[in-house]
Amino acid sequence: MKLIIAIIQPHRLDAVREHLTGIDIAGLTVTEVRGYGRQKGHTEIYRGAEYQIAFLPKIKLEIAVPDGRVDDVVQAITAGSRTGKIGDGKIFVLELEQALRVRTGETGDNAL
Amino acid sequence: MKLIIAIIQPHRLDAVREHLTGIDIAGLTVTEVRGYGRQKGHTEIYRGAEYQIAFLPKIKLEIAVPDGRVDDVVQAITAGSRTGKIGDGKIFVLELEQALRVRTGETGDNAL
Amino acid sequence: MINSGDTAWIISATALVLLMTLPALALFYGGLVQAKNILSVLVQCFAVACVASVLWFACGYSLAFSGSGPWIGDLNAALLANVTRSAPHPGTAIPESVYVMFEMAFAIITPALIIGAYVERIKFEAVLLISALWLLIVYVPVAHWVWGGGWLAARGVMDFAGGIVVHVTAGVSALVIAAMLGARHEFPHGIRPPHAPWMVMVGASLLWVGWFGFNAGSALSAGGDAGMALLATHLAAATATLVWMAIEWIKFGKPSLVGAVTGTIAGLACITPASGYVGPLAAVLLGVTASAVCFTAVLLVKRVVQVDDALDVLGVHGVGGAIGSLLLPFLTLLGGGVTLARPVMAQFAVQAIAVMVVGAWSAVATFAITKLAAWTVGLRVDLETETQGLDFAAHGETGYHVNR
Amino acid sequence: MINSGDTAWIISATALVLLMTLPALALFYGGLVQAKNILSVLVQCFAVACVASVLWFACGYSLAFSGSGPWIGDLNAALLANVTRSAPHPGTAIPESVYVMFEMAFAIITPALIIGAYVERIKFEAVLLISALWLLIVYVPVAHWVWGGGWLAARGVMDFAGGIVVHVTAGVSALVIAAMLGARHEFPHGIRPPHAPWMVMVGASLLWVGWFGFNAGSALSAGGDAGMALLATHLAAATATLVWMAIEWIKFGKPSLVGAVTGTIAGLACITPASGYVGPLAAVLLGVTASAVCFTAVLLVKRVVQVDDALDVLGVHGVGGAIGSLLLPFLTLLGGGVTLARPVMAQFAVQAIAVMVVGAWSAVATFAITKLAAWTVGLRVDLETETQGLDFAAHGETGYHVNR
Repeated sequence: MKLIIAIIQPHRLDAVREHLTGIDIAGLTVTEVRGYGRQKGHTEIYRGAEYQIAFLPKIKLEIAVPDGRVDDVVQAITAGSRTGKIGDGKIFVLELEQALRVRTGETGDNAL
Repeated sequence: MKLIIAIIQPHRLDAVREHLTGIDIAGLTVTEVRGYGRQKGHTEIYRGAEYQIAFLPKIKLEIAVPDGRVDDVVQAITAGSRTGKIGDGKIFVLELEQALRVRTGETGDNAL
Repeated sequence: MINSGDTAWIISATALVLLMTLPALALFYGGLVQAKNILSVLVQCFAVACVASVLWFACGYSLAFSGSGPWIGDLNAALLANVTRSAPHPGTAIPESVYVMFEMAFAIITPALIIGAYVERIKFEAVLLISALWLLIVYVPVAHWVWGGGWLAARGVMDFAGGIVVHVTAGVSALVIAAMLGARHEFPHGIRPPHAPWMVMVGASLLWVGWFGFNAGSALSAGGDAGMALLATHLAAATATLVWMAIEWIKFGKPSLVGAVTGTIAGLACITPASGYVGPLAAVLLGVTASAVCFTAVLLVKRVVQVDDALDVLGVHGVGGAIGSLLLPFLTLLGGGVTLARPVMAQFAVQAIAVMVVGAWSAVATFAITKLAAWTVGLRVDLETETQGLDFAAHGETGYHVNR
Repeated sequence: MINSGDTAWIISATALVLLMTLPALALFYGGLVQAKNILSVLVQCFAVACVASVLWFACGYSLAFSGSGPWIGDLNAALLANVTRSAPHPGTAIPESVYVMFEMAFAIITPALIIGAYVERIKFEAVLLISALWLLIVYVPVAHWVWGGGWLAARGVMDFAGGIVVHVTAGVSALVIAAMLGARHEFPHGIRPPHAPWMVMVGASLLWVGWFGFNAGSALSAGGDAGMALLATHLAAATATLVWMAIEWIKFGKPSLVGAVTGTIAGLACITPASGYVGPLAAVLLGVTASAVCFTAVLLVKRVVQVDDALDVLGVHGVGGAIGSLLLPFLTLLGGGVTLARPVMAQFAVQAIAVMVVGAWSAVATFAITKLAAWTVGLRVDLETETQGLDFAAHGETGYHVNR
């Protein structure tokens, strides 16, 4: 199993979710995060003073999938989140050792 | 590649970011989290009633780096976040299997 | 004869008193609860205000202020049928319509004060039923006894703006409802802190401003009595705030915002019955007393009586209103006060009887009303609803959608 | 003779002026600071309001408005002992008690304005000590000079509602305290943006509404002077808002909310001294001037003087009040203005002397007061407290418990 972590633009979340449900991925976790990458933040001006906002709002998605579905999911996230501009985000894939569904006690791929 | 996860004091974030940009680490994700460790929370008193605040505000950093940069990054985070008091935080290092930049499709170290 | 100056002030005062409930009290209480229950508190304040208004129109005003029986008024002014455009309210130079509205704003805030006792666990049906019955069975008779020519008025009780009629009734009833409803399931050790102390401060500030209408408006005219009530009200509030802050600083090591503004409200409740009768020095002394006594009362209710009067309605409002009512005969003797109609101890006796009888009636009647509510609509939400918060469970809404 | 219409309006105006501090100014300032310091700003506003009130009762009112010496009043009205229920304030038709309270609301907001200079780093003990001494040593004498029959009144200075007494004193003193306290440790490049611009707007809106009481109430009667002051006040605020917005749009490419409402306050401060003396066209011109000059002043303080007057008390209030005071003789010549008692340049000379002497006295006295505070209770919190925020460190509370 793999844990896929994606950092995307907040306004692409709905599109990504549609692509994921389109390939029958039904479970994901969303976190409001702030990111700092090649997209360097922005400046806000209040009463003539400039404030550097280094970190911009981003969405972090976490999706656990069986090994065979990693490529599908990465493609779906990419399709939903790419705008071609700086700040589109990144996708990371980590090894996932075990998974368990709390209600039933199922483990492994069955728990995903 | 490795995924470095650090839990730090919120008010040390700017210092940590400065140390990281100082060693040319340009991408990180920040999440507002709450932590519970050896630093046991605090008590707030409202109208004579004591409220135990078990979880204190913390910042979680996530940084994906090539294998060779792990030590640098850990040192930079430590330098930026250490105050010597209980609650300074922790740093974790995980194996990262794959990384992909959404905009360009680059993968591996090039995507970091 | 209608006096336009008096009328201008009492219309303005009415606006200030409505502001005390909507939004002042709602914010004061709303900031003190958890984020998952903020909307339920606001909707309770709104609903209670509207229920009280309609009942006031239907028969509340008439039963309180029409007719002069010792126990209750009559129904001659039911549906406000006899309120004409031009006739002044007897004994004043303001139109009857303005008097009806000014008193309506009092009938709104008094049951709304009780909300502080039962937040975070009560069924909304119970809020509506208890508030409606309470207005008719507790507030209306007591308003008649004290202000409408009833038996306490005949004995010469002094309650300028509602220390007895508003604060003692609400405070005692709050404790009874809280006791019968039972504590929130985390009480006392797992209770969460106020979710928005800044909101509590905004509510307290608007209450303070609105209280100028409450107390100085109770003169029912724009002159020296209103002016002195205004001055006394403000000085009691300011003093009580500083004293509560000092007590916390000494006792807990830090003066808190929530504590400071709680002192403000204690001072305001305490000066309410005395405001038009005493001078500036008396107001300052009453402010000191208010915070010292109410601070202790709040701790006693929580730690000794162990009733979850969640937002301290008895400790702050009930006790504040009672001590102001009891001390006022003595305080008139200081500079700027009115001349008593009888010896000071005789007046004190009248005040004590009024506080005790009104307190007892509030307790007994509220017990009966709450029992009735328990048998009919039920009092409490279930544990799961309580844990998830009333906002979504009871009202289908979420207080904060801040992150998009 | 008490006039009920005048009394009705001044009681209402008093409520509006209290609203300007609690909660308007508190929200205006509270939204501009970081989330970790919001409660400290609110508690500072509350505490300063209460300290000023009690001192006003004790001796402040008496020293400002009782007796007619050139420099300071007397103590005949200390503890407000001689305030009776029925006597009007000399020269007005409102009760003395109402005049005391109306002026008290001014004595509350003036030291509270200074809070904007020292937020996010000052010790709460220093706030209390400096505010108390400042009220007695700066505000009270200046109020006596200008409004209480002192030497500037004798020279015929014109300050309708406090451009000199309120805004120049507070603005100059703010800069002195900010300079002596030192900048916040992140100043100038690491400062965080306002944590809640919406709260700044709510505060500014309530300030605008409250300012109707401040300026139109300063007529001390309900008639033509109050009406023209009301009209001028509003027009200056509206114009200044649009001008500040236009300046930002041109200079930074975007018109911001915080900028717009800062323009509002600059316009209101600027019209304050002139409000009862000028007509509508003058008010609009003053609104234009206010934003143009104050916008520049704010930038100068930050970039050239480099003092961390955190929320721009000098740039917005001090400069606004000064230019309004200096321009008002010329503006009375336009339609709707009063007739000057002396040639326009002679009046300008009086105004200039008043602004300069009051500014100088504010600076010198505030310097001494702040030195005294530094030697006794200390001025600044330590760096760790500043970094973690004053809310928990100084008051034991947290502003937002939304996600818990």
